[in-house]
Amino acid sequence: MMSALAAVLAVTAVALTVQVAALVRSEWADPFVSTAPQRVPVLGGHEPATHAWSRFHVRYYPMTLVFVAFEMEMMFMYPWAVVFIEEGATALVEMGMFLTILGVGIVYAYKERVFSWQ
Amino acid sequence: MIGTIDVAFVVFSVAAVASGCGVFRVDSMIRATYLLLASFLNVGAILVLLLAEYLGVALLFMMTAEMIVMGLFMVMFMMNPAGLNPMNMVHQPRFAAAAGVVAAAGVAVVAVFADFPDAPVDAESDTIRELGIELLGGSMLVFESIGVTLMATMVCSVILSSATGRFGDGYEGSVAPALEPGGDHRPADDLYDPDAAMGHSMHGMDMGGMDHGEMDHGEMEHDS
Amino acid sequence: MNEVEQLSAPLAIVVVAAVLVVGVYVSSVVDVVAFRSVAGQRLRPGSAALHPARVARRLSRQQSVRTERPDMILRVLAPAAFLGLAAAAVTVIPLSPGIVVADVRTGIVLFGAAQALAIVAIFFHGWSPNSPFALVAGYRFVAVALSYELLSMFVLIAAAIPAESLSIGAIVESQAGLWNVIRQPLGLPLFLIVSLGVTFSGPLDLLDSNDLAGGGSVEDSGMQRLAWQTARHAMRIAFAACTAAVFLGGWHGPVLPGGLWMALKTFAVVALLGFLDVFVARISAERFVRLAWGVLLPFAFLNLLIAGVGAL
Amino acid sequence: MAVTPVEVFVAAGSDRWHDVQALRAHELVRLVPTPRHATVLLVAGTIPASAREALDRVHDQLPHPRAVATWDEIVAGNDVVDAVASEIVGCAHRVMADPSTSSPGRLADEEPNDWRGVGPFGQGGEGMMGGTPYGRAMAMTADDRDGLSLDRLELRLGPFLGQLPGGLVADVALQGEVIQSIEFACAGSKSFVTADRAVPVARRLLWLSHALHVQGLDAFAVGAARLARRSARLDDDPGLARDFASLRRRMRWTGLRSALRSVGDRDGRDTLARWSAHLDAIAASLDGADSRPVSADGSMPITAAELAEMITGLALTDAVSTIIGFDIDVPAMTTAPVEA
Repeated sequence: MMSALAAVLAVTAVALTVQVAALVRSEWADPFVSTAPQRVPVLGGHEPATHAWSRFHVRYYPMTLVFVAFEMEMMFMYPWAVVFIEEGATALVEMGMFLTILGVGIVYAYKERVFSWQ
Repeated sequence: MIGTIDVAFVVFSVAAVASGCGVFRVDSMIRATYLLLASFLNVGAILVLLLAEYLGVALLFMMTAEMIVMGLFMVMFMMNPAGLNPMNMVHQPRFAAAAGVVAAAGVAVVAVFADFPDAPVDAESDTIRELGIELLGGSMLVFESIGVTLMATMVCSVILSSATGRFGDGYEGSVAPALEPGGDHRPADDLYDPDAAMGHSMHGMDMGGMDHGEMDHGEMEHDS
Repeated sequence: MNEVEQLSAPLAIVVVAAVLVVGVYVSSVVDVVAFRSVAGQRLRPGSAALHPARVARRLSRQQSVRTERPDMILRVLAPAAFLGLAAAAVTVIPLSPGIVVADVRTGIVLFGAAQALAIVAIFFHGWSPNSPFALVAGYRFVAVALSYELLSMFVLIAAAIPAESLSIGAIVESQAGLWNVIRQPLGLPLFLIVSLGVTFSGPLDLLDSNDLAGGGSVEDSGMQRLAWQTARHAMRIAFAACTAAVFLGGWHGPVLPGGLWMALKTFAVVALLGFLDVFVARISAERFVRLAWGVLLPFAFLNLLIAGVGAL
Repeated sequence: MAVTPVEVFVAAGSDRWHDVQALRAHELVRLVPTPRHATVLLVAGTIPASAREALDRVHDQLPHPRAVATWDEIVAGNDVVDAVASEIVGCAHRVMADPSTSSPGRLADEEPNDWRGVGPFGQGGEGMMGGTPYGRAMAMTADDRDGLSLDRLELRLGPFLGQLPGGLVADVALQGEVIQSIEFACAGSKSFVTADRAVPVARRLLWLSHALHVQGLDAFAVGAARLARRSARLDDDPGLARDFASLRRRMRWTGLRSALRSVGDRDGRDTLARWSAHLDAIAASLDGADSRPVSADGSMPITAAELAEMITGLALTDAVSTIIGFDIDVPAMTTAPVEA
């Protein structure tokens, strides 16, 4: 198990490093320097008055909260799937109940138009 | 004798602590959020080293999703979210440092003096399966009540956060809370802060920004 | 069950590198072929085959323009992490009988974690240039991503039920008799939607899209653009391979050797994703979020029920 | 010779903007949505003095090596699109062979605000939100319809933007991705109408080509541009109506209808209805072989103020779809004084 996960880590690290190296090298070796007008963000010709980074109004923020609550439940589903065949109908009924309870929450959220932009 | 696992443990631990410290050193909310995530990822790796494979990998998964959501709110509600002007991310530093030292000392005492059960896990045992059987058997009631709790969480978060709903605008018919306990409710107009809004929108395209710059720096410190 | 031998780390790196280099190249050629055939332009096989190499050569010599006060660390990290996560996702997928780069018991959880971290990498790509269009694109991608994330988890969990394991190798084994595409018919279309989302293509082309002048890539030029496109194609390969393994029986198949079957099935999914990218119009993020929670999530529940009842 | 298409960013005045879309049909040229992706900047049509600085900025935004081609300076033979395409390919090859000939920057290399060494941290900012850190101010809050006072990005979009008609300039205030206010600033005139007058079918097909590009259907945009080029040739092309019908049939399978439905509703008509009106007008004109100019029955004329009112409160993407749904005529740019 450890060696498998070590392989995952090694592969990820190598891919990441190769890409970082390529990008850093191109930054350094770039014969052209970005001038001030060149650096202006693309808006079709005009300059922005301000930096783009700002307190960005996330129009779907209630959805993210429902997502966090719903996603927690997934952690129980993975072990459940593994023992499903072993436990048979018990597993089906228990998870059915669990998901029905959560489903009520989703239906409520949908009814309250949480998934539309605020 | 020091094995690969021990080396890996030290590396991940140091990385977890270092990125945890980084959270309070950087100015950008996005960097702070994802340094916290980096810290969690290293903790997940440590859990895997402790043979809690499922728990460790699941931690990566869960914490990533959670930190994405946290990042959205951090940027939305914090002034200067990208840290273009340097700022102090630490709130009540002396008290925080003292609390941190006490907590760390407590954990260290437990780690050194507690009598831990000696029940090594067999690396080949199928912990996921055992977890599933426990979930559907002995801990069934706990599992189902978590379902109810999560549903309550969803309903509450919707009630508290959603500005619109089945019955229209969430502010319709609302009254603003009183300014002091037992006082009168303020009129519904107070839900918005028209003065603040007017003041800002008057800047228009020229974005003076100077009067905001005069705000007391100390007042604007935030914790993260 | 086949005996799976763990590859050593250097060999693992070589295998994944080979899969990704070939895969990314083929996926880029598929894009050219899909575009030209849908556009009704003449297809010249030689030209299409050399197209990615020519583009790479040109972009590697182009200037990488810096924007005003970008977050340079995140700007470099975004494509690098995206590629790294694609590579991580490939490791847990069995490539042929007995060969999986890393036979992790928590395969689908690890795959899901890579997918979740990919959202972070993509958000960095939108955030880091400090440019309005890129910022808007990055944020709306997160809305879409959080919505397809649940679908992905449900669909993979349903596939784990008959396998009695979270390892993708075991999921492939469990399809010896009947493939999941028949056993759980809703799984494949839902997972294809997820794949389109992760590679922001076709109907979910909400990141690097034309309506925002290139969206998250609006400020990318030269090596930056090349790196991002490479990572995107690598992610497409990872998801195509996962689709092939989880729904299309992986290396199961008559006559031909298992590895070849896996390659063929992966290629078929890559081609399908490439054509959908060209052929389907973008829908708005808000519509997709409503669709995902209101329609697709109930379908994912139903898929789980079908999988469960079928396994009893 | 098998080559990859040259990536071109178009900076077109409103008088040439439709014509330029015909380049989408050309195999050796690819119109890209942002100057950062382009090797060649194609300048086309009349650029008024008021847009001169914007043009120079877009020019400077192209990465090196870069070249400039000017549509109106190209001596065309039979087919202007072919002539322009070969000029573009030619200058792209020249500049890539010798990057030292890359077109130099036009605007002075000056920061928007002096920031180096200014302020307590030397980055030009002061306090939390003040000053001009790294040359620009920070966005400030403004009230929003849902009561959250969050930052407002005030942007001037256009006149040379891939997704909007050439010459269209819009002052937009964004909170999140939702448009809080928008004002169209077509130099001089405050109102414009959509092309409700009779226009040649080729122009409508060119509109379609661009509109398909914006909706993410670049391959279909090639097909529409090719039909436009065929219809612009004088000789009668009997297969044109059939090929257009075939393109329209294939468009039905792209999910475009569900993407456009109920976007930009006004008087019971949405963007899908406007598209249908355009497509019907094209089909009608191609069927009746002699009446080439088409009047867009059903596509209502609209003023800038009305359009602005329509798209206030929409997400940016829906706003772009709505604007594109009208085949907007941006005449003001060409009526403004032209720089010699």
